[in-house]
Amino acid sequence: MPDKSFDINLIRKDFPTLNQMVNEHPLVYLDSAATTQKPQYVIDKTTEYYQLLNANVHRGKHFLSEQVTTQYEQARLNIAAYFNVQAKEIVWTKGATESINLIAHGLTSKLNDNDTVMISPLEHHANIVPWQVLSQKTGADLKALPLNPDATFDIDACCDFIREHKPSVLALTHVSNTLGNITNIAPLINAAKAIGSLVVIDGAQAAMHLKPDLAALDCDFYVCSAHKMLGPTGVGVLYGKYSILNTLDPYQTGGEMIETVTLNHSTYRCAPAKFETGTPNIAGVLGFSAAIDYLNSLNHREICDYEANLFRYASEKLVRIKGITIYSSLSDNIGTLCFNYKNEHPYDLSTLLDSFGIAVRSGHHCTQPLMAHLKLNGSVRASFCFYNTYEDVDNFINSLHECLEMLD
Amino acid sequence: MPDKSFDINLIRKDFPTLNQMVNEHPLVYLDSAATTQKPQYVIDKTTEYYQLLNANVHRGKHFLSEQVTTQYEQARLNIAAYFNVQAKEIVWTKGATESINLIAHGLTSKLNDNDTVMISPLEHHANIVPWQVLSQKTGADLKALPLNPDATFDIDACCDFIREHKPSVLALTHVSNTLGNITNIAPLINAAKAIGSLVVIDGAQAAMHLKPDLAALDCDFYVCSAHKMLGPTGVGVLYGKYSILNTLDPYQTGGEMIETVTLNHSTYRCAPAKFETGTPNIAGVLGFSAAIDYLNSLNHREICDYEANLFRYASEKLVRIKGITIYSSLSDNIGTLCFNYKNEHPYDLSTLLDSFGIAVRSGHHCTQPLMAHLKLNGSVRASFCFYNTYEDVDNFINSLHECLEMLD
Amino acid sequence: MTKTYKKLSQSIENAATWQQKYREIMLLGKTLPPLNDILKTSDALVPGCESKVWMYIDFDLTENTLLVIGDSDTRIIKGLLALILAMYNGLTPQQILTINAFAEFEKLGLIKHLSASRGNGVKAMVDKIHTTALTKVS
Amino acid sequence: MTKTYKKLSQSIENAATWQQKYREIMLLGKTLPPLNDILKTSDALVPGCESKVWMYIDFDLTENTLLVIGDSDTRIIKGLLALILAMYNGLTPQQILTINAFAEFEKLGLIKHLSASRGNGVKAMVDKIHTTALTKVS
Ligand SMILES: Cc1ncc(COP(=O)(O)O)c(C=O)c1O
Ligand SMILES: Cc1ncc(COP(=O)(O)O)c(C=O)c1O
Repeated sequence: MPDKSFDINLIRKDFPTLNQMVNEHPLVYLDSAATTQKPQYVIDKTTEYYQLLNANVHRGKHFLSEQVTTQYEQARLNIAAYFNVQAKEIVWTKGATESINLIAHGLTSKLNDNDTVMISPLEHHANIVPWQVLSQKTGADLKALPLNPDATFDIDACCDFIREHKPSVLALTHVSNTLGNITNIAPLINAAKAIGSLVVIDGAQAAMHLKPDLAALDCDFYVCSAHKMLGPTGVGVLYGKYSILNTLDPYQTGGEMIETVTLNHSTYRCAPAKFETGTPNIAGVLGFSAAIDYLNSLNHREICDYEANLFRYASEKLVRIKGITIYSSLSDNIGTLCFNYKNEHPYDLSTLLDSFGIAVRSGHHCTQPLMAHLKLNGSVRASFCFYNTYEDVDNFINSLHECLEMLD
Repeated sequence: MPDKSFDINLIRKDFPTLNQMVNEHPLVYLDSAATTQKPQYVIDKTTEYYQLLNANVHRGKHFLSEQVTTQYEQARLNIAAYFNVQAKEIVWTKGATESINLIAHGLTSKLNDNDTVMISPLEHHANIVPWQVLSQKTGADLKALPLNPDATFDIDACCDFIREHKPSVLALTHVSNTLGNITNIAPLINAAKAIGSLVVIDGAQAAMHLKPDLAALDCDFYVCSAHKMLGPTGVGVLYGKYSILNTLDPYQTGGEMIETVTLNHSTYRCAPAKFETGTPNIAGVLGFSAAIDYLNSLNHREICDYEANLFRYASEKLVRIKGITIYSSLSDNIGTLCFNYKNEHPYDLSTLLDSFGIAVRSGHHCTQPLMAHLKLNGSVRASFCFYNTYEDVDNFINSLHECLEMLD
Repeated sequence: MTKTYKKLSQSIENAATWQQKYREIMLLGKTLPPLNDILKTSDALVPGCESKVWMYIDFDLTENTLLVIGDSDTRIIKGLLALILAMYNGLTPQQILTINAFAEFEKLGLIKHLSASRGNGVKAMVDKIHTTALTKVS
Repeated sequence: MTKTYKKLSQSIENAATWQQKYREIMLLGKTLPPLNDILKTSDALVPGCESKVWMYIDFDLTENTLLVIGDSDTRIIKGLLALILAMYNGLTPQQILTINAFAEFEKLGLIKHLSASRGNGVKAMVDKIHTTALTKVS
């Protein structure tokens, strides 16, 4: 794709879903933290696969299989380059959740009741429950980093906490899905690496907005989902530093991940093959690669600036509404506003907003421990992306005013 | 979709991939056992999702999320009806391989070294390795059913073998992916159920060609992959009898499959939710449902008859070629011809066939134990589907003649 | 269908916009007497919903009618509950089984609130009322 | 590039159809002396291929050249190996490093046989020759 400089009007045209009416209002999609919209380019690549290339990957030597395998491995190079790592360090999964499960499973035989696994109260359930299962299976202690009452971290205190409790595994989210807060993970990674911890970063929310340089971050694992990065559903990535990745026990077993199989014994291939069994989501992988192409065709700095300005514009308007409480940090945020209105139930607010074509989300956002920390039953979440406009913000705020009037 | 009676010329038009030239020859796609081609209808449904509906499923209350969740659950009903079972007995997975892994994992806490798990030498690696892992973890004995030298079963002897060894779990393929042979599983299921075994059927190859009535078959689990049933990649089904399905331990953990989460403890939902965590392959599920619609729009009896006739036509031609050895059973076959030519390496044969635009597969087909049983290093596999024509067969046989000439 | 229901539903059916519909629904919710806190037990809770919904079904032996009470912590769901209660309360099991809540909600343009995608408890409530009615008939 | 290679590759380059190409490749394979069975060890095997490929690399100290021998159980791969051997055998490590097998295969219309998607051992062989050459240079 040719490089494009950032022009929101051109960008909007790339996303067909955005140009529709909902409940007789133009759709204002503020649920990108749940899943992003897809550019036509990504949709076309998926269609192209099914129409022209459709064949299974690897081991086939016929023309279609050949073509699609080449593209499939090209996609791995493409994603690896995006994160500044090696292709063999990229494992295809069905999403961030599976990636974390794969790591936790792969570490099970390596931990025991002398070990500590450390998470934080900010995590998505996907970065909590697999570690609970690991801790149940191994006897390892599960500890959470301290979190300030406003759900921000005191990084120095956290570094001390890490040094004190010496976790064998530290699993942290790069960006909170509920709040949009960006955690300053570099010092935490350094503190953990210094004492020999394995560091797992949940990049589901961060991978697109922050385009992290994983070689520089020096974490051991990083996970993300294509569908939150303009890509298709049902595909994700597990990045693992090769030497460590390759030591994980295999996860799912079956075809392709094996070297030899007899009825009673099998030997496994090396990573990444060892973790990729069964027919993969080929259309998904090619679509994901197209999404990366699309992101690469934009200037990442420009996207960040636009998103930051849009977020400032939105948060300044929201802050001014009496009765609104915002839980998101307004600095270091990818563009998510988490809030409530007085004692109103977030369900009512999101339902009323929907009647104006404003798509936001309400509930616990798969972060019940964070809700408990904030003493909330739930919240409304409006999450922005670079394809949103200032007009979207205005529509959102105006509709919100009308909803609040209905509730008062 | 309106009902259509079977007209191969109309059918061909529905499959865009088939209408292309490969190496200057019209493509003859004989690799449907690896993955089937997709009708335009399925491709359009996937595109429609991304262009119009794209949103995450469940818990969202806004318009898009609502629409897509309804369609997503409708898809479950659709697949359930295809197999004559209940919607809540259908778990979405990423494919047959994951489905089997899920079952084997879910049974791990229920078996010990007094148990026997029984498979057969005919199985795909996906229906072998997960059971090896289960047997390693639990100490359960892994046994294989006896297989005739020609890779067919003596059903009576197998029933006796089952009664003798009393497996706790019997995991069998409905149709061999390498040979296309249909196993008469009904008596085996009955024998196993009579002694209280759990029966798992690998329906990856059978689900489309045979449209099995799972209520009638009375197996406990049945697995398949959408991409082998005209559907998208990255999605599959695990059917489980509800009372048994619900007792399996959860597999992957994370969002949506939980009821409550605190930092140290989680409670899980009931099946199927308990097994479905993370953002699913939504486009895949909707596309799968479209594939079922497409299959339902055809007359299954007519498809079977056409496939049977085409197979007879092809096998009669192949049988007559001197030096060809066929390993597939020529009766009770879904339409797969597994063969070799003299002592030639199957790799050479499939590569030469490809130069004529004939897409077949060579190798061990992820069935190394079956290859060992047949004393082969590999074989060529030509697998037919109802979208293949008699002309495809002629092209295949003519090109094969030319290839053999090149080798002689 | 009870008279009350007919009256209540009229206002929703007549609402021209979604906003007016929700306004009517929320007003309806306000007419529903709140459940005493001691009755808001986890047993009475419809599980798996973002909004909390509690419900009880009683059978009046002398009148041979069902009595349903319920509450919710959200205004919109509470309004929908009020509608459901008006639809069914005081009817005999036989009468209840003739009612198709889906068709009614369809008519009011509220069908999505009863659809499979909404884990909001309203559908679960309707299902439970019908199941209970069924046991009383047979 | 050796003279032998130039001669051999000519016939493949000139082949008009895939069938002719494969005919030439298989003929080439027949010229390659078979590896003695005792040399077909699992150590010499390139792993993960459908076709079996064995290879050995020797370094001739006096001549400062590499000597590669190899074999395969398939005709087509064996022919490709013959081509590779002709491309590299008898060259000094320095000369070897100037050769781009991919470009050569591209020219012959055989690039797909060296692509990532082919786990056929030819690519692994080329990679190993270059790696060995590199160690001799530095
Ligand atoms: C009989 C059989 N079982 C299992 C599988 C695995 O299916 P998937 O690769 O879609 O997970 C296959 C696919 O090749 C198969 O043919
Ligand atoms: C921070 C975070 N982690 C993990 C996940 C799980 O991602 P997926 O549902 O794509 O597996 C999400 C998605 O909501 C998320 O936001």
